[in-house]
Amino acid sequence: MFKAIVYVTLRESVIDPAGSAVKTSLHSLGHDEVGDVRIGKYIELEINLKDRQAAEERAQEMCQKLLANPAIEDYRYELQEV
Amino acid sequence: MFKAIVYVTLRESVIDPAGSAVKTSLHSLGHDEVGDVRIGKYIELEINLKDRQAAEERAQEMCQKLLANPAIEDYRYELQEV
Amino acid sequence: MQHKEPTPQQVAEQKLYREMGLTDEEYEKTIEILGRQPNYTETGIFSAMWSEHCSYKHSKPVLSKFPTDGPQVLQGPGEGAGIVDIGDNQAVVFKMESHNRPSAVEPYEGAATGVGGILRDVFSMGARPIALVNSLRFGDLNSERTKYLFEGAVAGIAGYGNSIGVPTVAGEVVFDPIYQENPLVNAMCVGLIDHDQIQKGVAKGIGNPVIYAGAATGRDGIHGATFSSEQLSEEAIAKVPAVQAGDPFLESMLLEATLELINSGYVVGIQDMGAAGLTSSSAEMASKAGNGVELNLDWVPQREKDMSAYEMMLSESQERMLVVAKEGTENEVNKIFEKWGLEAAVIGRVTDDNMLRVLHQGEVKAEIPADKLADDAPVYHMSSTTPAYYEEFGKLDPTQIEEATDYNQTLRDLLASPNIASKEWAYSQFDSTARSDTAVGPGSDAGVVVIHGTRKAIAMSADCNGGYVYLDPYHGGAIAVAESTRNVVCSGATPLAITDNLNFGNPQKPEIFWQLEQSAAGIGAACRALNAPVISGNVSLYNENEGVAIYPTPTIGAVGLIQDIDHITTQSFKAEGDTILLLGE
Amino acid sequence: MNVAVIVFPGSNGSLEMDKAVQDCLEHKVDYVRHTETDLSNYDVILLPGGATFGDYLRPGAMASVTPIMAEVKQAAAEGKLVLGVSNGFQVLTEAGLLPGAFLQNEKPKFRTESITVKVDNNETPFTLDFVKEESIQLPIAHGFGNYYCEEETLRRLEQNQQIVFRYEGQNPNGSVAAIAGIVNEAGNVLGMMPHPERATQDWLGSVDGRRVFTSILKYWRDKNGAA
Ligand SMILES: Nc1ncnc2c1ncn2[C@@H]1O[C@H](COP(=O)(O)OP(=O)(O)O)[C@@H](O)[C@H]1O
Repeated sequence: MFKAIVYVTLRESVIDPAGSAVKTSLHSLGHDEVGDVRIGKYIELEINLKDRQAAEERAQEMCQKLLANPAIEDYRYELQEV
Repeated sequence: MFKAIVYVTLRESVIDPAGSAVKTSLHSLGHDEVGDVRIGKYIELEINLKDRQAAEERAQEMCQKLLANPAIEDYRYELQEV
Repeated sequence: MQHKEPTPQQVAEQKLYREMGLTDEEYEKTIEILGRQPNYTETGIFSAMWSEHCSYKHSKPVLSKFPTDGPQVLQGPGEGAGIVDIGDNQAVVFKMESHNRPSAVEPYEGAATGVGGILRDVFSMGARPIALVNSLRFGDLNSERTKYLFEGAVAGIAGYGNSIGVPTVAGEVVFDPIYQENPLVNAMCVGLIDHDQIQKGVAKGIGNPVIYAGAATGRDGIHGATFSSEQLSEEAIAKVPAVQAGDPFLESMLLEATLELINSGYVVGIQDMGAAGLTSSSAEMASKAGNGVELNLDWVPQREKDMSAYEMMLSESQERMLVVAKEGTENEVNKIFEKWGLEAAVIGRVTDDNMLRVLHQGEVKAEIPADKLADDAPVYHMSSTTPAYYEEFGKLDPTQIEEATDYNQTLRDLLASPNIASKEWAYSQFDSTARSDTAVGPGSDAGVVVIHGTRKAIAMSADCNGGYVYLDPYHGGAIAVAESTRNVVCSGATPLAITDNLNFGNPQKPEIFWQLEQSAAGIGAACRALNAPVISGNVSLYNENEGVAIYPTPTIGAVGLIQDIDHITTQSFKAEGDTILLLGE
Repeated sequence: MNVAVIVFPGSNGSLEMDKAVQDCLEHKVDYVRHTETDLSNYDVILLPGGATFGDYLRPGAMASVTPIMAEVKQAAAEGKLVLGVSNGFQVLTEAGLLPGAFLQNEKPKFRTESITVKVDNNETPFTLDFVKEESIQLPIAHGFGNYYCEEETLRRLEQNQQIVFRYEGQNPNGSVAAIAGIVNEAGNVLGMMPHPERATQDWLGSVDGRRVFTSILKYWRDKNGAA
């Protein structure tokens, strides 16, 4: 059994409206120390497979097919044995 | 200068509609190996402060006040010097 | 791990029932009904069913004074929502609900699940929701907290309603410091139904299966019903493990499945699991049919591990329905839910012994006469006293009020008030054009949606001026009805009926009860005068903070019928040279 | 002309499409669920608005990987007309039938409004009944309408006249080049964020949307002889 942790982030060239809005709110709360804010996704998936290699492949596939949109997003993932 | 990476996740007792929908979708794509899916946020913030202790405090404060909603979410963060 | 539950003796000795919201007398009454001390689960069940939210124990005597009849009324108060005839075998179904407490804790989810709940009330009657309306009260808009709550609630209403595809076509927003700690989030839904599709929440037919459908049960919102009937204290907030969160996607599947199911003819009764979830839906359905229900909680779809009977019976997990189907149709019913990607399970049967019996892990966890539980809640006739402030104001001599010196400035001040300024910031976030039937969206007097395939349209509006009601509850209540129906009339409609949400302080205080009584009398009088009976509604009491109550705010939702779309009128001046007339005094 | 309206879970705009086709063309539509695997009978395929799969993860993402989408791609390749509105547009980009992707609105809130749209290209099968550069009035209702694509893609879209509709005056969501609607290179797949199907009656505030549907019928008639 593995747990895959997938990080999906907007590509650098892509603006992040939610991130900018959070930045503005933080400034208005007095957090002037805050510079850029970027909001991505943190996805935890249970993968019921014994073999790390297989789990790796499946995770990769899920990211490409569904979890991230290559037109705007990057992804990376970690596998933890559980 | 620091970069704070904030992980915001739904508390365990709170339903995660997005996670369940993604799980169902992955299953129908043939990813039967997938168990539970939980989707959280991965927030990167620039903090323009020199002192780690101060940056730490500010990050903590931002999480409590805005970035996470204590009624339904948990958070943790890491500080990286940049 | 099973939790160690207090024994019946401990419940009695340590007066644990008080924590759940039962008074000593009420607890005594449960012993009388059962002929023994209730166990922990039973105590929880009684306290939920006898909360104000489910039993209306303080407001029943007041509500009974509303006119509820009329030739147009097909279903008055008592079911999930009221129903009014609009001719041609069609009817409109509507109701208003509050989600004040949850919205004060978590505004997004609180408001979102408020919308989800009122939608279920309407579609569990067999109606397709065609419009949403809301009525919001928040504190001083200059406070950060108010901004957070208001923005969250608006986003939550949008998040849920837009996702389901039901347009939000009208509403109101008022800011006043009196609502600072007790914001009000009232949501109203209007649905459309053919007469022959009307469903009731009854558990008829001995042996018929009781089917659970929708989201799996978790520990969310346990004791929400009692919580929402208590004053909001720090403890109360801590007592709730987590506020309920909503899943509008699941709800839209549940909506389609429910309507398909009702169409199929397999259903005998159906009810939304709202406040006090499984408890109130099963007890009410059994009691209405004069039957009993036996539930086996082992079969309830569960989202969390090791849930106790107490937790399952009181969970307020959202997006769930309880269905009583004809015996032998279990598979067909299941197929319909499956088609919509929903979980469904037979969790019990209708019985002839009048009992709500709850089994869990081979043990009987509760056994209570269903009718006593649902209908024998204590009813309190509270004493009422005219408040001192009212007497005081009565002495006021209006001629002594200083006249404004600079009318231009006064006008500017008025226009700058957030209460008069445009509410577009809020309503532009609501999808008001979904379903493609909206003739008039937010921004005019009433929202108007056309009944597709006919020339008819339905107008609706929600209104209340809490300040007026505070100053003079009787006339303030009447004014709320007049305003709401006037908005409907100005749009070209004849008022059909109203729904209401009575938001008040602690009714155990005679001054508050007086407000409730007086305003209800005013509402009733106005309804009679306007031939607009009350066909549904909701009560939200204990809206107090540190002993200070909100303004009495009986929100009125009026619905009217426009016979021909050519008669739809809107607020704006249309063309240069048009004549302007002033009607009334 | 056989018209299919694709119904994904959460496609609550399917009824709107149905009504628009009935009202504008007096044509019936068939609802085709996301699990089906045959669209060969249809000439026109409509992807309605709504919130497919709750708009979770990314709007349109989960719908784009359902079985029916293989058929939609096939139909598009055969030159059949495919129209995606609002969430349907998002499904088309997620499925790769149209380039680009959607971000949250620049002001990250849902927004409902009647807006002015300019018809940039009136030579597509969906815009024959419009005049070039004509300004029309259509409602929008979306939270993720901020169209994004790389510069290179934008250049190609401009060159090939694939930009069909642009927001005029104020850009309601921050879309690149004020893009409100685009077609694929072949011109038979249109995605648009504003809702033509919600602008089909005077009492809805605009009838400009009707001409998207009448254009489709006109194109089909020209191509197939009579009705
Ligand atoms: N929360 C809301 N949701 C939807 N529409 C709203 C909301 N608040 C105000 N509106 C709309 O804005 C318009 C003006 O509201 P309001 O200021 O209460 O007007 P009035 O006092 O004339 O009834 C109405 O059309 C109303 O429906």
